[in-house]
Amino acid sequence: MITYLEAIREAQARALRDDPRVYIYGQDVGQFGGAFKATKNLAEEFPGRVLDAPISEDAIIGSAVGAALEGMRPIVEMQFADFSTVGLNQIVNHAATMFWRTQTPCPITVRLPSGGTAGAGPFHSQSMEALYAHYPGTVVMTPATVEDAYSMLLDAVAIDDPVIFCEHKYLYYHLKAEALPSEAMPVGKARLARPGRDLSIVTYSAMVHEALAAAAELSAEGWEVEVVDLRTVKPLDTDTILASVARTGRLLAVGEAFPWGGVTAEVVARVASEGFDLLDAPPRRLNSKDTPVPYHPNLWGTHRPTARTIASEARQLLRV
Amino acid sequence: MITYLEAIREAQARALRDDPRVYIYGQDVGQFGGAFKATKNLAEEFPGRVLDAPISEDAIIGSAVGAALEGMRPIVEMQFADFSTVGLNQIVNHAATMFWRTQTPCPITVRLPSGGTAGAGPFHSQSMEALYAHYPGTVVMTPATVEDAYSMLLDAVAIDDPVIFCEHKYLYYHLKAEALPSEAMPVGKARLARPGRDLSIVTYSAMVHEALAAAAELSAEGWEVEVVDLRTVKPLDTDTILASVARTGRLLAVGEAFPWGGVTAEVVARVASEGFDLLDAPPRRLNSKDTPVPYHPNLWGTHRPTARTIASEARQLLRV
Amino acid sequence: MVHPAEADTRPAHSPASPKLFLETYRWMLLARTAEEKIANLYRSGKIVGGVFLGKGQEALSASLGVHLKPGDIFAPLIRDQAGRMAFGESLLDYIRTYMGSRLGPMQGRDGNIHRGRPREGMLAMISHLGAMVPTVAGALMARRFKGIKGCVGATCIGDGGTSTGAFHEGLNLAAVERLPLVVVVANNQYAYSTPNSRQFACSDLVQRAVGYGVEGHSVDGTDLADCLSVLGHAVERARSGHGPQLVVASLLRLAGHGEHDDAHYIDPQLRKAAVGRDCLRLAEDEILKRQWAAPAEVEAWHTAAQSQVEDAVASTLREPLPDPGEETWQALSTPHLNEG
Amino acid sequence: MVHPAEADTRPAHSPASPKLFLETYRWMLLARTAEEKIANLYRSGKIVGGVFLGKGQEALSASLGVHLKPGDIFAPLIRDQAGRMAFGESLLDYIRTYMGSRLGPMQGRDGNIHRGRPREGMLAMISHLGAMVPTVAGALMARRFKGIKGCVGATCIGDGGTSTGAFHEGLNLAAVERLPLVVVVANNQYAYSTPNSRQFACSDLVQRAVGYGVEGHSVDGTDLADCLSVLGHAVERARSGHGPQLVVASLLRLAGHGEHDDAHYIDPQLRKAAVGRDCLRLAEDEILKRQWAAPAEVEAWHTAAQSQVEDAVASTLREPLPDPGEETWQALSTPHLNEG
Ligand SMILES: Cc1ncc(C[n+]2csc(CCOP(=O)(O)OP(=O)(O)O)c2C)c(N)n1
Ligand SMILES: Cc1ncc(C[n+]2csc(CCOP(=O)(O)OP(=O)(O)O)c2C)c(N)n1
Ligand SMILES: [Mg+2]
Ligand SMILES: [Mg+2]
Repeated sequence: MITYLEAIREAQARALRDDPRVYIYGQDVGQFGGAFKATKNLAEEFPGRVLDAPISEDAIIGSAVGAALEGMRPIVEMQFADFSTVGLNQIVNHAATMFWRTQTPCPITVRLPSGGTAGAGPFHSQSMEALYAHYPGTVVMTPATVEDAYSMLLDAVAIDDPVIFCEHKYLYYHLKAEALPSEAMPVGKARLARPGRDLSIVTYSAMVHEALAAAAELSAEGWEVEVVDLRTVKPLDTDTILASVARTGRLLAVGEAFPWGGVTAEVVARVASEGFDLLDAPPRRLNSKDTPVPYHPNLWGTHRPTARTIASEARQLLRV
Repeated sequence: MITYLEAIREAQARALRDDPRVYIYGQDVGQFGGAFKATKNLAEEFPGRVLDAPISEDAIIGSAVGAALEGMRPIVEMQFADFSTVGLNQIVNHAATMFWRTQTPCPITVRLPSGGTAGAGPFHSQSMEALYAHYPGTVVMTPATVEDAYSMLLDAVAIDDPVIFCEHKYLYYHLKAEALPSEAMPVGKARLARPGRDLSIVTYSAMVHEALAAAAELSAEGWEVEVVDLRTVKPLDTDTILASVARTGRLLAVGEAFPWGGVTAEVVARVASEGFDLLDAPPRRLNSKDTPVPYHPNLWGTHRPTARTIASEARQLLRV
Repeated sequence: MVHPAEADTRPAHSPASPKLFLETYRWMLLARTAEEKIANLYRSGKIVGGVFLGKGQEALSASLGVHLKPGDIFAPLIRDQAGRMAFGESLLDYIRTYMGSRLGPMQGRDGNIHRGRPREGMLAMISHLGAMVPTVAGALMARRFKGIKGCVGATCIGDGGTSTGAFHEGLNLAAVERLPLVVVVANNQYAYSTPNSRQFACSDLVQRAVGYGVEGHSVDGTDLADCLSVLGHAVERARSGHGPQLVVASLLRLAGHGEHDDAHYIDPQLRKAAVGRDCLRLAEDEILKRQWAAPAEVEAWHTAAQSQVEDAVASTLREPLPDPGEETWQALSTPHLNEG
Repeated sequence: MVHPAEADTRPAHSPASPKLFLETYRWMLLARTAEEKIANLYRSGKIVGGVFLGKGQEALSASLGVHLKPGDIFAPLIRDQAGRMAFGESLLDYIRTYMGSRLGPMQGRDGNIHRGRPREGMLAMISHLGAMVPTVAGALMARRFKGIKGCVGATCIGDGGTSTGAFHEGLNLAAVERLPLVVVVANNQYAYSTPNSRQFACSDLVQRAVGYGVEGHSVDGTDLADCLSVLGHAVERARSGHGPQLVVASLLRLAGHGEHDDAHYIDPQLRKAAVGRDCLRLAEDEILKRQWAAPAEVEAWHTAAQSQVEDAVASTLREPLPDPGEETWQALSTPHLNEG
């Protein structure tokens, strides 16, 4: 059995092994193996290619941009996604504008340990995909499975453009698979995580599993709920979303991020404009509440969507 | 006649005059009066209360947070909205979380000279409202008129919460009014900029004027297009938007910002979920293109929505 | 040791009085005792989230706290339990926040070290390192605007935190404004697992003072007497109008980065070196050696601290936990501007 | 003047040869001539957007440029026209970018000073000050990974830019990695309208070097001989493995912040002081005084520069402007991952 976290480690090991242009840079990623052990033993296996960085997110990303221009393929680990606010400028204004401005690709991968876990609080729980997806010039990945964590990280390193890789901390240990995948879906394609006919839940990252649990619950009630795992939120696979809504006529977009804007707004807006006639009922959204992510599990459990709240939202939508 | 820019200056003068807790901090805002002259003569009129800051956006905002905690009402000017990426962390993670975490209000006003002008290029043209609105804990204002520039800035200073004040550089000199307003709409309420019955264009900031021009053009063709000026994009006045769509049955959301996520996605998503049955046709969005804002006017004119492209989008929607 | 940025600092500073030494020692002791209790609770699964200790850094932190006065501003960081208490944070605030009590200052919305009471001059740190430096500077600008004189603002940071842009921008801004800001750098040789050699390249962080045009001070963070005297001096310099003060302490973190961490990466040589001595033990030895208190008295202080902590934990255990149904879920203080 | 961070810098550095002096002078002259032309075009409304000149800073900038070699990396800033040319940027790249020609390196997508050819080691600055410092550091890390030795990376920044977090983080990172990075600070006394006194509080920015553990150098930015010798030395130190070099030049911007700005805020005393001298004029005087060239020859160089510039402008005027219909509107290099 291999965990989501181990898959991320393995993908990095393979990238380092297969491509001499790859190196890893971030706080405590070296000897220590990273705050979450996503780079465990990599410093020993690949001497000189897995380097501890100072507490300087802006400079970490800035240096990766420079190295990418010189033909390297840096993988940068932010210790928590939340700290990438301090490196955001180099991502959105430098890495993401590079190709368009200079026709020079900027292949950096920024790993963001994302999302909430119990007791992590406002500054170690954020889901920042919307910020990076809003700016032109990045690919934003949000893997929900062990297989995708592995193969999409390899894709991220291979792509000639800046990739924001939002890996979910809740899935690190909770999610296990039998083995690493030998093949993968193309980048930018969403996945049908569960087929259905009554309602489409479109979601990504950890919420895929909450949605699947909700679908299982609803299936006991006789509803067949389809779950679409977006995999990348930019580009967004509108075709797959529309095909699903064409089958079900009902859309519930679910995300763990804050409610204003973001993935669920984009999904609903696209379906409303491009697939209006497919909808048999008003589309719905379920996001976190509009406050910082609470520390205490009692609050956190209510702040983010869960299988229970997704199921209840779905039930209401199914009744329309 | 008073310009949009002068209105901003006057609002600051009045805030300084009426409230000893107000001070202004930002690069070149002192003797020099600011890069755009929005603080012209204020340093002389209010000695010691209009201070030049070092090139340190993070520290500028951070210091405003500290001063707000001590009961001051700082107005901070970013030289261009685009540079606020470097101060974003202090806005979204410090100012915006303060009240919820500590029950202590954090009344700072961050002025962001926003939006595109000819020849300004990728780093002096951005519209960043979506980034700040996505995070809980801020009010995001996007005034479109001289009157609103004045009264909303006074509101911003008066509100006990962090306000991101997105003032549009294109309107600075282009927009003039007879006089400063003596009364104003409440914060958080959208305005009917032009009544109509065939289609609602929901927009904000400089795009209000492009939309009005488009509406005028369409009126010559016999269409009555309603234009809603959002005024604040967070909170978003869903009621007014829905009331408009209830009248017209057709929605076109227009924004100058990048296409993924953002205000137009939020507007369309809300109308689709809360006003689905009001819609007689699929809602549409018009945003900038998904590249950095181009420098050359030939490109810039195509990158952002204009009266022409809005009118053409509206025509298509009216024909459905 | 004083490194004048320009010229005019005072030649020397006076040793702390036995009274102050003992008072500070007792804050150190209370902090250590409370932290050990929280660490125990953590090990028995009673704390959700991380636990971060200031073990080994109490002399430095408490010495800062005792030199601050009511009306001063303090933005402590991760390892400032002792300084918080010395400045006036209640033991209950500490226990309640770690245990998630709804009655704590953070009401379960935030936890562990992320707590404060801004209205009482005790700022609530955000995690992003360096962020509190400009914030305290701004609070001091506010005091100046309001015409309040003689106050000081202090904040703490680690060797790792000095690499942040926020630290640089904040200290520079404070220097330009010549604010009464004291920035205390606890150089505990590591930032999480990262040693100084991967964090900065100067031979001593105090060398940065001159580049900011502020006064710099070095201090032995394991030695309470030195901490009291240097911090006392630095706070006094700030208070008397000599602008920002940068204090750099040498010490070692005598715990993991958090209680999940066994700190195996710490160089054993450092543990054995002077920098690795336990400041609390040293202070206690000093007290006994100088006969400022009898062994039984010291023992009684330990017991008193212990029961104070046990009482606080016991009463907190009876308190309600946060209830999502009673939570306002409102991020803005202006009620009608909240969405959803 | 050399400020060793630790100990082992070389005692002195050799004066520039007449040949190098003349070569550098001619780059200065070409830059000045080209900038005057662009300023004229701006005044007659032929340039869209801002125009930013390096007038008064040519000696410093060109001295850096001539000491860089093909294969080195250069991230110039706002006022580095002379250094760009000396490093190898073509006059046409300059003119085309300012005039928005579709054939320029930025194709009208970006303009004025925001240009470069990263594949040729000439990075294209973004506006956010400080951002290029870590970027060049990263490019040098790449060189090290690839086993390339003997190269140098250089970047320029203003007095104001030193207040950014990016500058601090980038220089510190470079110091930790001991990269061959040269950071040239042009202290032209103002950041836009903001004087040094509102920007930093140290008496000289070169004092920051020791705090980063890098070698620091002061230079008179108005004096070409000094610039050549100090920059030559600093570049050589970086190239030969002595880690990052911080060069701080004193000079004055002899133009507005941009051509829209009359720079009325500049202290008249500074204009009259040594720092306000025109480096180009001084260099020319020196050439004539030392008889390294005859007046007629210098005159001919002026004429040559003039016609070179006129030719470039004339040919650029015949070039196509950007056409939105032919623009790809794709921000990603991977075609199928672009949206919309
Ligand atoms: C901007 C930022 N980046 C990363 C982190 C994650 N982080 C938390 S503590 C820590 C190490 C801090 O080291 P130091 O400043 O030396 O303090 P110490 O823990 O040694 O007391 C890191 C990297 C953070 N909190 N903020
Ligand atoms: C992070 C950031 N904030 C603000 C600006 C706006 N800005 C452009 S140039 C400038 C002044 C720069 O001064 P200095 O660094 O001394 O360079 P100089 O213009 O004097 O050459 C400012 C504030 C910017 N480019 N980047
Ligand atoms: Mg440390
Ligand atoms: Mg300058």
